Amino acid sequence: MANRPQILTDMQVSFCGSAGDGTIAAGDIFKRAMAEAGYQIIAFDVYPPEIRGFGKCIARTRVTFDQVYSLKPQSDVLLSLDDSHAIPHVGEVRDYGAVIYEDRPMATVEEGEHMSGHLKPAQLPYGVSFRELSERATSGARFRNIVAVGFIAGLYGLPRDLFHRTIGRKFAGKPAEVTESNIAAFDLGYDDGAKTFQVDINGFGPPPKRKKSEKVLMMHGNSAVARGCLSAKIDTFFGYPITPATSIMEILAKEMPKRGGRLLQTEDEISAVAAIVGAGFTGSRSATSTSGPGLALMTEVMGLGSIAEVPCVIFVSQRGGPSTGMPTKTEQSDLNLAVRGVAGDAQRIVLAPTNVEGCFKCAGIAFEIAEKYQTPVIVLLDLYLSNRYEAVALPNKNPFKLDATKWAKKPGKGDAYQRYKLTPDFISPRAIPGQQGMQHTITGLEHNELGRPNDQPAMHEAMSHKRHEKLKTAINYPNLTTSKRFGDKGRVRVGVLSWGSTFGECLEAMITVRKQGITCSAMKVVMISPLPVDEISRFMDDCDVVLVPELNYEGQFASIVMGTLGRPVHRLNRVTGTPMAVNDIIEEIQILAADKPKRRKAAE
Amino acid sequence: MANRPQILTDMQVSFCGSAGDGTIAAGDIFKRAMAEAGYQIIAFDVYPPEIRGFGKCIARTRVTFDQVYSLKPQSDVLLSLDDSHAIPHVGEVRDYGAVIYEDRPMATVEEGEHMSGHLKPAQLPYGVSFRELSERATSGARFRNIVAVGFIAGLYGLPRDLFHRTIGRKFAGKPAEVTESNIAAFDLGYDDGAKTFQVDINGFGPPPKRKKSEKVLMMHGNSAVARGCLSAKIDTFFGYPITPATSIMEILAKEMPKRGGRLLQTEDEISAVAAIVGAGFTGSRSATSTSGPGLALMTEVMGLGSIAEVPCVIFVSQRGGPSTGMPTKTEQSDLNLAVRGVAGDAQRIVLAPTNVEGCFKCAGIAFEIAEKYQTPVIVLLDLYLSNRYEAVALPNKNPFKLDATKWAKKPGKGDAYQRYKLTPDFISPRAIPGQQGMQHTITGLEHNELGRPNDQPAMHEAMSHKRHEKLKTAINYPNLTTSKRFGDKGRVRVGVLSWGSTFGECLEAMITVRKQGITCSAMKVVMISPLPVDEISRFMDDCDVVLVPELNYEGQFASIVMGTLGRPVHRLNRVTGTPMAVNDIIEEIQILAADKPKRRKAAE
Amino acid sequence: MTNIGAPVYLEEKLEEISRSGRLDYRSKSLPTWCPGCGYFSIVESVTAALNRLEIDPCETTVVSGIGCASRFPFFVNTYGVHSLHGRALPVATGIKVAKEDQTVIVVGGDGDAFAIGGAHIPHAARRNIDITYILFDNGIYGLTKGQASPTSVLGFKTGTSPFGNQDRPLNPLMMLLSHGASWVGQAYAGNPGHLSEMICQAIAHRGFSYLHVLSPCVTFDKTTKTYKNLGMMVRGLPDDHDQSDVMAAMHEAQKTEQPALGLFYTENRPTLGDGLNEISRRSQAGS
Amino acid sequence: MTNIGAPVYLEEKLEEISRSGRLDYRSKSLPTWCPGCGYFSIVESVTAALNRLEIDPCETTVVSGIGCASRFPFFVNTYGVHSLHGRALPVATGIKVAKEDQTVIVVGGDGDAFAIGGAHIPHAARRNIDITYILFDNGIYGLTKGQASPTSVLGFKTGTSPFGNQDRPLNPLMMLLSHGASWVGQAYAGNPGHLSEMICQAIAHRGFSYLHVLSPCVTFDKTTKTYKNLGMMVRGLPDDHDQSDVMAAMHEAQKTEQPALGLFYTENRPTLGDGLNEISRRSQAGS
Ligand SMILES: Cc1ncc(C[n+]2csc(CCOP(=O)(O)OP(=O)(O)O)c2C)c(N)n1
Ligand SMILES: Cc1ncc(C[n+]2csc(CCOP(=O)(O)OP(=O)(O)O)c2C)c(N)n1
Ligand code: SF4
Ligand code: SF4
Ligand SMILES: [Mg+2]
Ligand SMILES: [Mg+2]
Repeated sequence: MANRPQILTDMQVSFCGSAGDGTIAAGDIFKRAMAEAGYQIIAFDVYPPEIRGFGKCIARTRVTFDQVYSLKPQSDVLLSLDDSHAIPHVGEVRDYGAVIYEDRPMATVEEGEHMSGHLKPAQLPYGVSFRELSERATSGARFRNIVAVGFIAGLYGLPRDLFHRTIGRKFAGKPAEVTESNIAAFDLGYDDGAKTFQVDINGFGPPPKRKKSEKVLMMHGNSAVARGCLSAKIDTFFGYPITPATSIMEILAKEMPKRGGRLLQTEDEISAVAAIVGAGFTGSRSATSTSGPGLALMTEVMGLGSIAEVPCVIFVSQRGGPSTGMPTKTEQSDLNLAVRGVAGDAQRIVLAPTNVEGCFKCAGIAFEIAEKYQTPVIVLLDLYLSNRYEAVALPNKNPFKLDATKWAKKPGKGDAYQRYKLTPDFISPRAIPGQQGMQHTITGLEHNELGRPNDQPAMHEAMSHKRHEKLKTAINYPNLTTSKRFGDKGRVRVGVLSWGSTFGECLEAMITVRKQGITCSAMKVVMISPLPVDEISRFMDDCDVVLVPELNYEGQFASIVMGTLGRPVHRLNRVTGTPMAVNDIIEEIQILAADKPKRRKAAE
Repeated sequence: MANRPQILTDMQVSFCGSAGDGTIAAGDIFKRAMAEAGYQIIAFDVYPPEIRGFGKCIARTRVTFDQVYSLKPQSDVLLSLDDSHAIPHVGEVRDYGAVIYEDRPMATVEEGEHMSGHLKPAQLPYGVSFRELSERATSGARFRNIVAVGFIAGLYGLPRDLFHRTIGRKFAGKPAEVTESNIAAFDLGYDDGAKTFQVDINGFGPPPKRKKSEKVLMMHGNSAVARGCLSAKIDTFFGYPITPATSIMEILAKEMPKRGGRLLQTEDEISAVAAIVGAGFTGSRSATSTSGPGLALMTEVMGLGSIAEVPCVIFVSQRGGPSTGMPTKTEQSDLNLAVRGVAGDAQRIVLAPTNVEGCFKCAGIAFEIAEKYQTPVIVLLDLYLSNRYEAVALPNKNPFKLDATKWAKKPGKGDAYQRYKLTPDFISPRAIPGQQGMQHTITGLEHNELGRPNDQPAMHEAMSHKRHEKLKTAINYPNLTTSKRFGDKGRVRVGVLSWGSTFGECLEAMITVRKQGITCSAMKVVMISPLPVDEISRFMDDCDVVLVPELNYEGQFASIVMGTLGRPVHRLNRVTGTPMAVNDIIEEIQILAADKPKRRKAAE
Repeated sequence: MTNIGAPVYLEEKLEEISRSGRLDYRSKSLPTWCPGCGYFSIVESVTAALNRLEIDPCETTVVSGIGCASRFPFFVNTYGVHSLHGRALPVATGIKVAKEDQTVIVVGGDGDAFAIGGAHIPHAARRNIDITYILFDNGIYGLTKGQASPTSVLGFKTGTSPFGNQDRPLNPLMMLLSHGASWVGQAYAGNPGHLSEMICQAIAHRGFSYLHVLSPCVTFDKTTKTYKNLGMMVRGLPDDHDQSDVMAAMHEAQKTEQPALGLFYTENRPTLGDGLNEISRRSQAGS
Repeated sequence: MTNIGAPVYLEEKLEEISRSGRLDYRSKSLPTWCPGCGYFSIVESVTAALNRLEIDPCETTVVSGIGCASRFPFFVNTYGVHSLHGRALPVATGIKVAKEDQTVIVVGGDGDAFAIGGAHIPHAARRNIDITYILFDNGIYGLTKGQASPTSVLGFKTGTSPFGNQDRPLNPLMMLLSHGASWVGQAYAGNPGHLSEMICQAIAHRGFSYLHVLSPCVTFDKTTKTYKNLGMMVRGLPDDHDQSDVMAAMHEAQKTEQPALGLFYTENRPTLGDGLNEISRRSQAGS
């Protein structure tokens, strides 16, 4: 009983069922209502790979008072809409947590296939008649999922009208009966939950108050990217659908035309990236979005963007690879391709946000950086981040610069405009079609300052130097945190160096081990290329050992860090297709902390 | 006078002129005659990027008694067919070397534009009337280049009939007058050269005798690749033209049909690589060839080859990058793309031969390895190696295994064939279309042992492990030298770690600095991926400092080594579009050798 | 021909099928398509055709790209390649060039073929490679949950065209005829008898055969290419249609409002394999 | 029309040109093509057309891929993108969508267009994007020194077809007509007067215009599409040819033995820009 909390301030609910059960929809209503109330939210759904079919769906939502960075390894509530899918997940419910299941399933259930037989001793069982309640409310079993949401709300004494509003909004476009049936089902569930034995006796505390200067919105990574684009006043978008990036394009398809922007679905990814290079050449703020397979097709054109020095933005949401791989699973294994997948010496700018708010920021800043440094910029997400919901506080004022270009002056009479002028800051003043007297041709051939083909040694050396030095200066771009250290200052036993969506789990792990007395810091690296070498070096100087947890097999970020700095790190790699377990990181830190300070052959 | 050699045993001749002058043809006759005589040859031509036009051509040939590994930084003879192009190259002629030029140019030459005004004091000038001699022989100026070859042959007292034979063979298909005119022009040049002041008084020594068990042939890297393919009994080839890889395909287009092979020019590089994956699936020995831009397009399909475990071979000849870059210049900058340019965790086998003989071997072995490990194999050349001529001793017996496949047995009744069976050696026994009862579908989705889509964590972990471990075992493939150390044994002051065409220059540099008293070894790495980690580690353990010279800006191989081993190396990078100067490597070794033994911040 | 029957599902015909021997051509994996998807009748027709033509499963390779349609190879018991989005044709080209005696069938969706795979079709057609291409046209991207495809009708609202598709759809039959395909036909998933017959003919044709199959996506298209709409639109080719007249074929292919089912055009000419053999012959003859 | 003149080079016309104002459209880089290459007359005609249509050089962008033909943008004084092999059309699409008021001209070779770039043409045509595509057809890969192209004739011996090309050439005009291009014409580099006229019309057309220009490669094709052969083959379109009849256009396009010069087909229909504007309008109207 010692473990049992008095007031719950951090609740994680998992809905689990098959695709036809409305599992995801139930999770959606729950998280929207809680976000609306003002709580912090992190939520992530897991789908089956088939369109239809009866694969397993899990919708997990964590609701907290203060900001947290990842889902918890253990949920407080597991709600099963289909026991055959949910039984394997019983183990992830904490002691004295609730397991809620159908009491009176339609068909007779085989021995051992009913949830009640699988609960662990300290878990609290709640058998509920979802089907019967649904039928009572609406004369059909279709609303079992809504009954379930109602039951949880009742169980925790959450405000009924909050949910009514959310349900109303969700079905706003539909006939009034739809909303009514849903509310009826919700209420029956609620009543049932409210009158049962209360799981956390003091209930769930009230949400924190908000600042007036921000709008708090619940959204997933892809919608945050779309919002970032809109805030940065994106002009054109060209894309080709691919999981898990498609929703970026689908949101923009709805929103851009309203603001005068133009979006075109192209015939493939090669055309999409070629079109943004064309658009970028004209001064348009242009972007595309894709996943690993599409990025593989884009590498040739991105090389053109680098040498021709054209601003454009590529959003990449990674999924399980290689090849078609695991389209509905998460992974961080397209990093090599993003950073090094290009013919010739063409360094790229690659940004990797670590949470949903970061998706918004990186998306907007990407346009600034692309313009300022005249180069393609990749913003690298993954399925976990693309689909993960968080309550994000957006600034009321647009935080992005709407023009970051260094413009050229019209050349004097008789002088030609030099598109690739060699300058002290390595950036050549720009001109775009329509400007008089500045006509020029950009090219993928090595060229002189005028842009004419030129393959002389000194010219290629000078231009290679320019292109690389230019990007290095991007590390100091004023409006962007390219890396940041958290946790203990000064010398530490273990340093966790992390990127992308996995950083949330690293942060949670770091916080936990510090409580256990291990000195530890975690550094997130947002600019993966060019790498903020100095900051990382200083961080590594402070750490006895450095751990790099990543969701890929090869330790791709670890190799990039070692390849750039020539110093060893420890790899921690998982390829389960799911977010990294915080406990795995904690364990690895504990092992490293217990080990002798000097471990030489660390690189393997 | 001290420097002047008594018998010349190592002669380097450079022909220089514009594209219309027959510069390359002159070099070609010279090197063929000398190879025919039995000398060792290294030759490399530099072309202008335009089809026509009047850009500079240089044809350099080094003729030696014993094997050497690169061109010399200084030529013994510079023959100018166009002074405006050749004057900048006077500096690369050694003291007491010969500079041969047109004595009576057609047009009056401006002050300062005639070669005679640019010679250095110790160089020996030979003004010759190429044009007049050509006109005398053939009543036209077209044969100036042949007169020039004759002059050099006469000057050095080389056998006249040797050249007559070579000329005869070169024009074998043409009308008899063509050969006659060329021989007449040659003879007039020869007579003129023979009666002039002799540059190296004791002439050029006779060639070494040959072993009977080998054929010595002069060929360039691309033709060696084609020969390797033919020896390995290539079945199918699919390709798309691109400089500098096209000649591989053009040679095979002539030779494969004679042997029952099939070659198809596809609509692009994506189709080419997709077709070799299709062909490889059927058990066909199949290959394609391309350069950086084409390789960029191939990355998606190559990822399919990796996960679907299909054998196929991709020859890549690198040129100056990024993007269209410098199509007629050499560079080693597609390494990142070859090794890391793929979506997801898909390691590849990448072989990089270091000389023309190596091109033959790697080409043939690539088919064995692809079959044995069921995976795409990249063989990485560059323009320098593709176009460089060497006299190569080919074994009379075919050195390649014609079947390296681990075949499956027909499954028992009721059992299904498991295409991706997990086995102790990580290789799944193979079956191919046409075999009864072994039907299966290969896929780019993650799959179970049967090849059915499966994205469960344990399956993806097992299959990722299988695919990576399988490749690691390739490092020990019996018939292939994946790395090799040369020079001093045991502890050395400086180690040179090198790959690809640049290794020849590294070897020359290593030999030179050892004569200067610096302990030094050079290691060539032929298998770039997976990296022979143990050998490289041991080598690095022996070296105070390790230098990695490469023809790219970023130090791509250096990063791969550091990224894999977590140990620092020194980079030496050149992006001139030309082979690396041996002197640059020597200088760098000298600096490193003179420095304090421990240099910590070496990685930059 | 105007009397288009209702869709037919496997279950109903199980008895008949197991007697016929067709089941040898079915794999143990059941199709994962949505119930009612037009694709079920295509897999049924392909296995029936292979059975009727007595082609050994091990002598057949089915190649696909990516999409709902492209899941097809998993559901038949032949050799198969589930390749990449848009790349089925070049993979199949490699297979056929390497192993002339395999029966090679390519299947895939409208997006796979005419969007990302568009560069490959003209070349398969002009080379007259001896493979059968069965195109599943549902006018939408099914697998990625409903975006416009190159054959989506004007005005169609989808995830990427929320205000209605503005890009005029391509006319695949016209295109294939203009590329020089040597066998061009059209069928409808809602008319499985005719479909089956066409698939048989297409496989039997020596050279590149292109069969366009209209097939509703019941999940993401509730308004345009539905069974109801297509059923009312399709018709037969005119009785006097001359299958050797390419201009006549184009004339019929123009009428997209009333798609005609049947064989539009066929001709006999040397295949890619014939051409490659000719090259071998010449090379060995010394020229 | 049967009276095709000799090729005309810049030098000869220098006097006339400098008076005309055309030179403002020429860059300071002289073409690097082989002397006698058909491409010289195309650059001359394009500058003349821009001059005649009074389009400001700074309001024009010329986009190309890679190849001899694709060197073109360096030789004119407009904005230009010398992009990648096969990618000129999608780059141009980006430019036009982003900046509707630019005059966008795409140039490139037969390989660039119909081999590696083949996926893009149908979509530019069906969307009716308002750009002009001038295709330089020499039936060979020039820049890579002579390999077969998708328009190489049967039997042509090249570096990659040493025993004679066995792949039937594509028929670009048929293809473009089948894709729904709204302006399709053909010209010949050896008839610069007519070429110039056609380029003018193509640029003036509102929508996607495709001009196929037959142009000899004097260096790598000494036997098939030479000035001599082409000069004897080309003819005019019949006097009564109806430019609004797509079937008539196809009928003429079939006669590849006697390529017709002139405007095969033209229609007026909404452009891609019109469609995008319509979407904006609807979205702002709230549906
Ligand atoms: C390179 C690449 N781009 C995009 C995708 C995502 N994708 C998978 S299937 C598909 C379209 C499917 O449409 P269609 O070909 O018509 O087949 P259907 O699903 O309708 O049968 C797309 C865009 C992918 N897998 N690979
Ligand atoms: C991706 C890629 N593949 C191949 C090449 C090599 N390449 C350059 S131009 C060309 C073909 C040129 O032929 P065409 O388009 O007909 O133009 P032409 O030179 O005849 O004017 C090829 C294959 C390339 N630059 N990029
Ligand atoms: S989504 Fe459409 S095409 Fe895909 S299986 Fe379902 S009904 Fe068929
Ligand atoms: S190679 Fe042919 S196409 Fe290229 S410039 Fe020369 S003549 Fe013209
Ligand atoms: Mg479809
Ligand atoms: Mg061409």
